[in-house]
Amino acid sequence: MTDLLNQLNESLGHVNHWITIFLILAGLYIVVAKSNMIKKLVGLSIFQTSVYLLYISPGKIVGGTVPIISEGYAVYSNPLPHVLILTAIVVGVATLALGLAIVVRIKEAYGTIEEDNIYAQDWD
Amino acid sequence: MSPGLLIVLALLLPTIAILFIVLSKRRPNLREAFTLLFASVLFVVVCTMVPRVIDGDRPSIVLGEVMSGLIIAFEVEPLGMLFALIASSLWIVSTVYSIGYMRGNSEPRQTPFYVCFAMSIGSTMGIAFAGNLFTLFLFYEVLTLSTYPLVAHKGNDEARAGGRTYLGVLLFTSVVFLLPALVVTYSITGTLEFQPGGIIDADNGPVLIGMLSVLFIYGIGKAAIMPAHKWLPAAMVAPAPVSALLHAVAVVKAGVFSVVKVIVYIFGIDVFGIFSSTDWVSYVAGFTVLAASIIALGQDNLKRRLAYSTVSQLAYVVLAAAMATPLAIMGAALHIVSHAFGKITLFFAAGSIYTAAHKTEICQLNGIGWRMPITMSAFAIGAFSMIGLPPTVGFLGKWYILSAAITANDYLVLFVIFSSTLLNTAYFVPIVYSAFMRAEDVIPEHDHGEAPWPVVLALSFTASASLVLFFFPDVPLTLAKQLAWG
Amino acid sequence: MFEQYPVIVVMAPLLAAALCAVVRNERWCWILALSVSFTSLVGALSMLGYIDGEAGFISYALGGWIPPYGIEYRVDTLAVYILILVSFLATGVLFYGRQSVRAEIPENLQGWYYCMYLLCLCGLMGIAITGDAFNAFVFMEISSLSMYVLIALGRDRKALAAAYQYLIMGTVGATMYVIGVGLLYTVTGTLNLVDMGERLNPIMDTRAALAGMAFIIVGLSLKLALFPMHLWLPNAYAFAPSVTTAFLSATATKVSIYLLLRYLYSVFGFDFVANHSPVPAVMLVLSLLAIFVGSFTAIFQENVKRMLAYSSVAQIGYITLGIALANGAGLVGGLVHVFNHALMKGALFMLVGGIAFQIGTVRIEDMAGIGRKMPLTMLGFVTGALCMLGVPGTVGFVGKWYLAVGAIQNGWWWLVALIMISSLLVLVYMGRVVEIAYFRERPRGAVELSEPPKAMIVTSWVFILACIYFGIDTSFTLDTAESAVEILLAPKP
Amino acid sequence: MKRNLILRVLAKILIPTLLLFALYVQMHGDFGPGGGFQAGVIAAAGIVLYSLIFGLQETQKAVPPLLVEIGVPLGVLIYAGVGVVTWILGGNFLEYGVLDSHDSAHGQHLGVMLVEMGVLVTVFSTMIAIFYTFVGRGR
Amino acid sequence: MINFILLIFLAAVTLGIVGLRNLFAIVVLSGGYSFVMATLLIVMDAVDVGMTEAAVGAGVSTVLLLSALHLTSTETGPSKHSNLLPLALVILIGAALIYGTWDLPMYGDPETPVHRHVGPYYLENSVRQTTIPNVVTSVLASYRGYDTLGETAVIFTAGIGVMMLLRGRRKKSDAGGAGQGD
Repeated sequence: MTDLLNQLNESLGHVNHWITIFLILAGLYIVVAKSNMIKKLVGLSIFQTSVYLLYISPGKIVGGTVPIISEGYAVYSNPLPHVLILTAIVVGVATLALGLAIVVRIKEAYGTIEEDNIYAQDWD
Repeated sequence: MSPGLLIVLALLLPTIAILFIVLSKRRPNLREAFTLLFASVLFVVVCTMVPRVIDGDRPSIVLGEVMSGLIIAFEVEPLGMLFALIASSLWIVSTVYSIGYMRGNSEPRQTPFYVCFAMSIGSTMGIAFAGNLFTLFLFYEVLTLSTYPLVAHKGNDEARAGGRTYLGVLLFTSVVFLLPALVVTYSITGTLEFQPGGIIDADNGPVLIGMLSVLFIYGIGKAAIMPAHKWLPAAMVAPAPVSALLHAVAVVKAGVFSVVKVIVYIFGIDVFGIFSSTDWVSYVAGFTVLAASIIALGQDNLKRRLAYSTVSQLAYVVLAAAMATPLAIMGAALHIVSHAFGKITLFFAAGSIYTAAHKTEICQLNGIGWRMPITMSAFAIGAFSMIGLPPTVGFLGKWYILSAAITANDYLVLFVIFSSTLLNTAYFVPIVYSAFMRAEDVIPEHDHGEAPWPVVLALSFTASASLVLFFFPDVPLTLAKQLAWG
Repeated sequence: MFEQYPVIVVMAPLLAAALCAVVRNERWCWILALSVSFTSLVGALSMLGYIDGEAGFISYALGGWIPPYGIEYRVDTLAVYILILVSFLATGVLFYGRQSVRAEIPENLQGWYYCMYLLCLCGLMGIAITGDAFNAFVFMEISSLSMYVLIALGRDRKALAAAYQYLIMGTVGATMYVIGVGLLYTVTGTLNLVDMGERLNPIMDTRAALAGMAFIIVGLSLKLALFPMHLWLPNAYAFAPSVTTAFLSATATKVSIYLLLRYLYSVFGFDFVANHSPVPAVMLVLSLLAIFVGSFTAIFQENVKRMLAYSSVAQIGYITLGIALANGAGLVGGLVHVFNHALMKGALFMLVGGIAFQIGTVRIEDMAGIGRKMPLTMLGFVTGALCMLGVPGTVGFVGKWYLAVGAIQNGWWWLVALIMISSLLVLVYMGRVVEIAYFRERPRGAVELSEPPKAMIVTSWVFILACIYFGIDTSFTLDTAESAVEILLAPKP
Repeated sequence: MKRNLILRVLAKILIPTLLLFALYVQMHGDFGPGGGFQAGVIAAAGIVLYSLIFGLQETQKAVPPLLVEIGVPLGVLIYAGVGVVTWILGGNFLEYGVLDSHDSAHGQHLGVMLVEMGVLVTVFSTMIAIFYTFVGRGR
Repeated sequence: MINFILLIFLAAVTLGIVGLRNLFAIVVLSGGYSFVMATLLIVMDAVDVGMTEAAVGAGVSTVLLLSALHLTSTETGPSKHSNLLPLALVILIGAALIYGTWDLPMYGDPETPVHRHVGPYYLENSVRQTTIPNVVTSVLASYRGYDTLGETAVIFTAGIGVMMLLRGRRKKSDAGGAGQGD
């Protein structure tokens, strides 16, 4: 049963990548195309979050298990990507917090958080 | 005192002068005294080098290496010696002159004026003694930058526009042509040293050498080969002493000087002579000579006419240098000398007229000769020297160029010389004639005589110099010979 | 003790930053910041001495775990060159900036301002010194986040918009970098740059490696404001507080350039990048665009800081041009220009900061006639302008010369011409400011002016003089750059 | 909201549990999933919940802002401090092995616990600080 | 298999976020996104990461976003400029990514460099060298402890930064002073 799943998984290997890529692009698209500053930030965090998959999925070993050493298990997934992504998540949320703070200030200074209107106000 | 130190001293003196000038800015007399003092000391220092150089010794000093191959080094060779002599001697004279002029016209901001003046003399020394292209380029740029304030000195719109053209043209040419020329020369020869016989050997082929000649001739915008001459008339907004020293001597001579140096010590006259790909130089130069003279003919503003005559006379030197025969090179060197003395006299005269009579146009000059006899006779001498009549030093230069042209039976040059001589006569003699022979058409409201005495003193000195040098040309001649035949 | 220098130069700022956050007293924070950045400078310099003497590089195993299992600090000539540059400018700007900070930053935030400044310094140093791909990302984020704050503190509300713009573009860039590192990690299994380089060597032409390279280059180009990814830079520099601008303009982009060079030559390998990849061609086009578009836009600026910012875009173009030339001379030119441009721009922005301090604005129009009111400042500005112009005997000349020589080596005559012409554009926009400052009269009833505070003038002039000094005695910059280039071009094992 | 008994009681039960769980996550991080960061976030979540129900003043009485502001850099100081200590003890920066002269593995463990503590402090205080700031800006 | 389904979920949620105009809904969705992502990560054996993602993405981020919304506005205006250029850019990058990931090792393949080179070292030595069975923790705090220090510094930066931005001047920052003149 499991190896059947695994075969399916393998065949889906590329598809997984593609969906991941789709997520990344969707996030990026929000960042580039949308004008609302908060929505941009949401897009940004989706963009970042999706990248995590790019790291985690190669770290997975079929039949492997959580990288916590204990009797009865021989195969573990690679812990290194997990560590990197932990760091990345933290960086992501830090960026989000800072971005939101700036947006709040912008709202106070300009009365709007639509990029278009802001540039309309200050830059021709 | 070792020759190397002498060179350094020659470079330092103007700099120290700046210091003293600034310190004594509150006390004009003291300030100008300092300028005079340092000018004369500089002249003495330069003179002490002359016998050495004539004995065939080449004082030199290396100050350090900026980058691999780009060395700041100085070496005194005949032409540089000659140039330094002219510049330093004329600095004294023109200082005397400026004292009279600046006070006579109560010009503003005199201290900056003297400072920049000293600075530009310093850089001129640097150019004269430069031992390699890089050093020459360095001081060439410094000269441009330090003369810009002098040109824009008046500060009104006209002066600012003039200054912009001046800076624009000179920097553009030097950065877009001269600097690449350096880069190319460096990358094909690995050095920028001035060496007798040149450093570029003929097997670089006509194309490359022709291209280099373009980069150099137009890179040295101070030589004012058309169409790069635009800056020279523009610079005439400057006060007369500036036009006199800088645009009859220091700056323009720095230009032709560099051209001659490049042809003699970078290309080497043999290499430059071989290929027909460098002939264009003589064509353009010849054209400039005639065209400039014709334009000069049309100018009524005295200083502008002088400016265009300068353009044509500079092209003369380039023309001679481009013939690339020893005789011609000698002619070029001598012409540099003669033109320096002649033209500065003319500018002095123009300034003196402006100071005394506030006249700038030629048509106003009828009969002025009897009010200012010394000025106008000096003007006459200068004019004759320009035309090349004996007994003025102008004759020597022309004579050698002429004989060079004859021996090389180069008919183009012959034609240019003859017709330009006629043109010179045509645009100088009438001035002298009307100044003495015509009667004043209007009696000026304020009855003026000569300009202040320092002015008169200065211009009579330069005028007589152009006579004296005709009878005692030993020093210039020997130096020029050494330059041409090594 | 000495072995610890690599970590000291990075950790000292971090610890000091934490202390600043506790202390919060403007005076003490300033003293702390100044002394610490000076310490880093000393550390960096002494490492330079060590490297010249000994093995050629220092490898420091953080946590005592031998690379590639632990994070490695790898200090070679190139790294130390950047470390010196960053810490030197940080120190100089701090010494310069106290009054300016007092004037431009709200009272209760000044202590924290220095805290942020130190964090930024820490981040930049960390990027320059680390030998680990992901560690570089972490410190990149430290520096970036602190930069966003440092910029957003500008007095003008435009500063906020600029900071937001920078935050978005910067984060996108960083994430692209992470994607690239991820791809490279998947095919090599390591994060240590040296190790990665060795393992990539055989498989450099695989798709994953190529894509990884592409993403890293794009991500870093966003960070270093390579045209057309420079959009964040002008506003960020123009509206940030003077001190921020002076510091960032001189250091931030330079460090990203350093990282890019590291990847291009130490990881991907010079031979591959130069001969089997489109990088030089693309770089060439973008650099030239950067140079000309940047300079032309600079000509039409009303705001002198914005003008200088656009000129920075152009100058970065010169540096990347060195990469595009892909030969020894070109790279040396680029690297030397990294240092020299930092000096020039630092000095110029300091002087402009001084002007802003006095006349309260940075509009070029408002600078009319200040030439006589603040002669020292403007004289410095003129000298700086001459450096930018590349007059021989100034730092500006050195880089240009090498770039030109490099271009000739490739036989690109036209490029020489372009380089020279572009340098004249500097004359146009700088000349405009100078003319207004000297030949325009100060408007009637304008406030009486004097020179800015001594500390500002002195420091700016130290930098200006440095611009002259390093233009005449180029031994330090050139030797370092040349040996750095040797390291970069050394064939990989 | 303030007089809603059920919520208050629920909170009284829930919040301590959350904090305990945070503590568990912190301590158990070496054996199971978790560590300073997660613990910090969870604990912060507890405080946030508290303030949602009992209001900001109450919360700031319990967790004074000044303390929080000190906490933010404190964690970094702890973490980097450990590094400095290891280096004073003659190891490299963050080489925990030297913390225990006899058994480097044990030293490692100790070091990890310490730095996780640092992470906890910074994360917790930062989260609270940011929360306070945002909410404080509103009124 | 499972993760395939989860990925489809994620895609759907993302599309929703792209389309929606109401920020409140967007924030809630992004919270949901994080939850699904967390599950996915746990499926891939990344328990710690999953846990963190849940706590941060679904917890902290959401709280932050909501409090920001409370301070700004909850509706996005219509975006004026065309979406063609962004689309083109995004597609370009997508192409690069697909190109790059094409010959990446299959999902879960144990023979990849990732599983040969550095990773195993930790798995083999963690317990012996640090007595810590949770290798993620030991790598995080010890082998790559320096990264974690940096990460703490990042949080620190963000914390101070937010406080600087929002505790400073209140309300309208004067549009004057340095930087005037565009």
